Amino acid sequence: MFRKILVANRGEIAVRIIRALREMGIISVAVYSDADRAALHVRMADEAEHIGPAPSSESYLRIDRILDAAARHNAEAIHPGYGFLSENADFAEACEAAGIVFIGPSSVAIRAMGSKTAARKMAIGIGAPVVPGTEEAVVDPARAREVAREIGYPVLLKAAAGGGGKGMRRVDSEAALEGALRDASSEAERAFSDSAIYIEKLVERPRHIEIQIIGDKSGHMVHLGERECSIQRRHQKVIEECPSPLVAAHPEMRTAMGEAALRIARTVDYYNAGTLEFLVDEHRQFYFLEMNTRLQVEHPVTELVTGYDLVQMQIRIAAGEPLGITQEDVTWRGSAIECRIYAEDPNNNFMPSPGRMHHVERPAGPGVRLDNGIYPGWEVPIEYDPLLAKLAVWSGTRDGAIARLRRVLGEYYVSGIKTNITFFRQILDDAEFRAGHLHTGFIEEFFRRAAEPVEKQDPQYEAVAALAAAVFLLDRKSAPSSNGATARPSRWVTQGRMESLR
Amino acid sequence: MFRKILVANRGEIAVRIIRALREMGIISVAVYSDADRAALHVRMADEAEHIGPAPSSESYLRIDRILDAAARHNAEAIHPGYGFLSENADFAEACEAAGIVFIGPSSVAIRAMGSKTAARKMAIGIGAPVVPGTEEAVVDPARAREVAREIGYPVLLKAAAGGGGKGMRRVDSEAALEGALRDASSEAERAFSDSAIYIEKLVERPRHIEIQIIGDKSGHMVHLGERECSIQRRHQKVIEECPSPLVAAHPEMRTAMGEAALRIARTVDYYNAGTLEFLVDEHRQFYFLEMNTRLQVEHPVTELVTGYDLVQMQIRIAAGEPLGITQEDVTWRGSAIECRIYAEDPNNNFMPSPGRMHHVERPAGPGVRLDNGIYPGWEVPIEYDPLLAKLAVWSGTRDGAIARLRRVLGEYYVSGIKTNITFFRQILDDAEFRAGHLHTGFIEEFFRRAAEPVEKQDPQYEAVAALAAAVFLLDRKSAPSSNGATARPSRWVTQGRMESLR
Amino acid sequence: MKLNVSVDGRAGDLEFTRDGEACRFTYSSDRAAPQKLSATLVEVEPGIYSILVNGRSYETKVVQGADGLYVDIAGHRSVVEVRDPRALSRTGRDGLGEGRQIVNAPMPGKIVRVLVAEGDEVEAGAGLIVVEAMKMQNELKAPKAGRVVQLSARVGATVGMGDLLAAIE
Amino acid sequence: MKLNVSVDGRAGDLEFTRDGEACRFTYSSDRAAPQKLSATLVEVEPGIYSILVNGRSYETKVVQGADGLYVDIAGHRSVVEVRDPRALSRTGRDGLGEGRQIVNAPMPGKIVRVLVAEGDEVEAGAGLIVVEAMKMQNELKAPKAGRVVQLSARVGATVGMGDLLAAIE
Repeated sequence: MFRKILVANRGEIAVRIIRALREMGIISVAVYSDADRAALHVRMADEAEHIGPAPSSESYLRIDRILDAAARHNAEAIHPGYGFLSENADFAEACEAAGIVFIGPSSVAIRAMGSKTAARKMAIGIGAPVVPGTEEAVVDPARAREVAREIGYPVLLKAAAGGGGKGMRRVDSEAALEGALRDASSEAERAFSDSAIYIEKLVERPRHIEIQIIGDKSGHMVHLGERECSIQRRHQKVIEECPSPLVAAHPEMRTAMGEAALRIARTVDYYNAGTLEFLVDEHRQFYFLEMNTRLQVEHPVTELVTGYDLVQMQIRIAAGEPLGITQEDVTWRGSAIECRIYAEDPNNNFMPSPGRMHHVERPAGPGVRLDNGIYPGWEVPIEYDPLLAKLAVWSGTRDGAIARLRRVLGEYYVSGIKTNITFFRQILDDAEFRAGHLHTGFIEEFFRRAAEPVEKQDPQYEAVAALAAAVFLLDRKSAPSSNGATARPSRWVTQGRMESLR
Repeated sequence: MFRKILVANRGEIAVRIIRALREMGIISVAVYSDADRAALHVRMADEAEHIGPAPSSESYLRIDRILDAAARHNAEAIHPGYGFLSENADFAEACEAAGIVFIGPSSVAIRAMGSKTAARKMAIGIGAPVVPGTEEAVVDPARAREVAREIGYPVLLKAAAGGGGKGMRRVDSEAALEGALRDASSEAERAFSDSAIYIEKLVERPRHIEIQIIGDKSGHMVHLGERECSIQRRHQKVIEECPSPLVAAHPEMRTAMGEAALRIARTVDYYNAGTLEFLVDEHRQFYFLEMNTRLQVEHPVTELVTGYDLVQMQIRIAAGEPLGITQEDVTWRGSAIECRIYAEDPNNNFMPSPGRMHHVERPAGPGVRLDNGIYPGWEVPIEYDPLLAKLAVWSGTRDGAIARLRRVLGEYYVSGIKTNITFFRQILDDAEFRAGHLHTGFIEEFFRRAAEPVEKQDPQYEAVAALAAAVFLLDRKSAPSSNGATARPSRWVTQGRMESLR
Repeated sequence: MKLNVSVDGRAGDLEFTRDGEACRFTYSSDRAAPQKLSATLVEVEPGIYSILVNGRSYETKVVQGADGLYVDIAGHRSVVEVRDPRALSRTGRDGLGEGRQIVNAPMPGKIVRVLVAEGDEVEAGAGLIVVEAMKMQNELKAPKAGRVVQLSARVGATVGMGDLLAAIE
Repeated sequence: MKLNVSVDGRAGDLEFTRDGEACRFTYSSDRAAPQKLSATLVEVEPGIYSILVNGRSYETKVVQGADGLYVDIAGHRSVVEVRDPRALSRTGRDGLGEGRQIVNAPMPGKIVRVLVAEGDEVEAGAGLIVVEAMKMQNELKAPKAGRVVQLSARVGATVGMGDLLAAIE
């Protein structure tokens, strides 16, 4: 087993990997940019190395600096987490060349699956169903118009190297195409240093269901079942579950999708952890979308239901150990749901809300798992994803999990910045969500549905809120007028003035 | 199902019950003494009622005041938690009389099992093995001497109404008997308002293994397997596991003890949750000790391994719902270990260390469960048990759970008061513990074994600690001399003086 | 103590007295009839109050937000402004130039594109500036039709929340 | 900056300079040879320092304890005293009366029994007073053989940590 491993990432996933390393008795090395000297992953690691300025292109995406750090600390392996260099074949290759083990699949497999277009070809090759679209990247706007016209609107623009909704745009009409293409490719360029975009047919009201697989270097591979990630905003997952309510009602789907996933993975002699994403339409037909050749953000729900520790398995496999389990060993118990806690304002189109958090109260009690990347006093940097933490729950049933998640979201409190915590509670109360009627357009529809949130609110809230606010100001010996002042004059100030004129 | 339930307890267990009620959509009513107005259970409950001064005899043990509170808030049921009135048959009876559901067994069953001597008789009656000792309480010192002489030293004094090691004393010689008897009965009087003490043969190096049972009001009952609670200090459990390493190695024991437990419980038509405690000697013979007719402090390890929520089951059963599971449905997955975090000083005979905690850092990440009763700024009252929280972990294997528990204890930090957190890490590193060689005298032996803790410590710790301390003092602009001053003059001050004389 | 208050934009009157943990208070607003209430109030953690009002327990969290005090009770947030009537006179006039509309940075970030030039005529909703933060690009649109009379945004510049980027008249 | 320090009772010398996050320091003690070290130090939370010393990360937690500063690193606690040599003169004389031994309350609690009377002769280790806290009774024993010359403990009284309960001479 390895003596020391470098974690080439930041935030909650770096922390989660460091925790796994500590449990395995392996020394952890963190890397950090100028913006992250005081970040939690640096505080928790055994060792740490500075790798450059805040922009990820100058730090977390710099292969040379990360390999230097690994060499300086004599790290024997590198865990890339997700995002950043995790799906960069050149990085995996550079590690291999430097004699450092890359914790993930071979660079060959990454390259083969790294481009969505190539992955599609491969899937088509073995007869796996895919969504109609271009086989290669489209740069020229004129060509894009052509393609889109023949596929028919609405279409979806996607970064070939993409993931997490970066460089992704829905386009409903030709008029919007060029602007969307420009934004998408520049976003892709920034996120993945690769601006290639391709175009595909947009499946209406699809579910996003993915299959987790894991295999060792001698070809033993199993699937750990599905995750449903249909609840998305800006094409990015925010709530994930295992099992999928649809699959729970139709167990044969797990077997079918699991086998399809393993077949596709085998075409590239895949090893270590990977995820195959599928779209599922309203007739329960599934279409292969892409393969993520790395650990998935939402891996905790699979861990909670199967009982396996994916990160520790990844490390053991990378060290050459056998997988040690067969498909028959894998069982699924109960139901897990995860929320991605972001520093953002759900009521303002999920606008990022960076800043310093003053107070953080964490949920506890039965069935809670918190993968956190923050602490009280930490300031969320503007340079990176605003993911603060992942909050997951487990319970014997999906209803139990929903009730538990509601409870723990109520206990979770982060002051000083806006978060989507309250927003999640509203979704959990939604009848459609409770019924398991999910699709990737769920949130947009939810906002239309819940335009006027009918809160049956305790009438005393208003009085108590007023009292607490008054006491807060008086105890802090600060003039209410200044504290009460607002950026722009509120309806209330106007009222106040009028009253004072009487 | 109930609309509103009163929680007749405080601290972490009150919080844990309130969490269950919230998940079930039931309104929670907390009760509190003068010492607990700002306690976490009052903060978290939907409603709260003051029930008297700090001493529990004037508040949490006052049946009349608790029933008044229940009436004032229209609570339909009462959950007693553990300790306090949880095993008080008069209380259960009073609830029944007041038309309030007592969440637990019938008052008849409590009374039958409440006195250890009566319970012994019952077990003997159905041929279950018990430890030799008195069948009735002993008050008169002379009679005690007699009994002890015929049983033979060492003997154990136990509060008939007791639990949690309160009013319990090991006596090795006649000389120590009278003093021990006096202390034990006065402690028992205080803790249970019942000074009755009885005497039994002390089994050397026994394991404490208990069986969790749960049944509904129509007689359906199952056991949820064992918990090993052999790691004790002052006769009080501090580490509990499921499964027991001994039973894991000898699975037939789980069946045998489980069946014995169910047979004993059936003699009193038991329903709701209960625990039957056994001593297991070095030949794997088990002896029935006593039955706890309530929820057990260490119930979380059973929940983690079986996947059931015992508190929610208790409430559903109390509401008259069927158990809904059969013995065949019960499965055990992986391994769970719990530590009881106390405000105490392990290096000073576990002396309680009450006081205000300034900073609290909670562990997170995979496989952690924290049942907490505290928060930063909370002052541990001197009137009650110094249990701050229960920290439990789950993993696929016992080794994995030990590694995980080490990790999370490292993340857990409570400043301002002494705790046993570091002590637990030392025990987890102990070869005997890792090998699963457990017995109730483990901690005493551990201290003898680990007289000189051989820490292979980072040589830089000393330098870094000195630097941090200096920066702390300077940044707070406080004269080092005063801050460095000590209660009594340390060896160092003397050295300092000598140096200054040179 | 008598205070003018607004909760989520609704004006209300709060009158209260304190004696240690004990509080007596009356609150009335256009949608809440005056209610005399007595409570015990403890600040259990900085900005966090445990408030018991006739048997009900309210864990109340208060923090200074951009547009007033954010008060969280059971996961429900109210924005509260408090003003001492006697202080009303002290209010400055913070009206905006009527015809002119300001475009502020909605968040800290980096300006990646400026789509207009000073003096341009723009339609309401036309894209003006693209700000990127946390790898997400947000196009700021014209609040009204008119001329860009001011444009302080420069490509590549880092801006703070609320910074003035442009003005339309 | 030059300071006399003691870590877990061992004397040492600390010399250091600070420039923002950057620190250069030398530490030497009877069991640690002088080592010149450079570090970056950030107080990430009150009393919690993230200290990086040539590539190693030390999460260091400091709090004022009864007998010095408690410094926690990776779950290991050291008790540290810091003294500025120039301040040495300021130390008062805090010796104890030689023959007399004090019995302090080891914790806050309630006195439930007093087993001796003023003037009694007691053996070393004899039980003097029983204090109860958190439902646990702790018998305080005589630190030495001698006469009880002072006895301030009264049954039923509540005492604070360190309160003087008795003196033996």
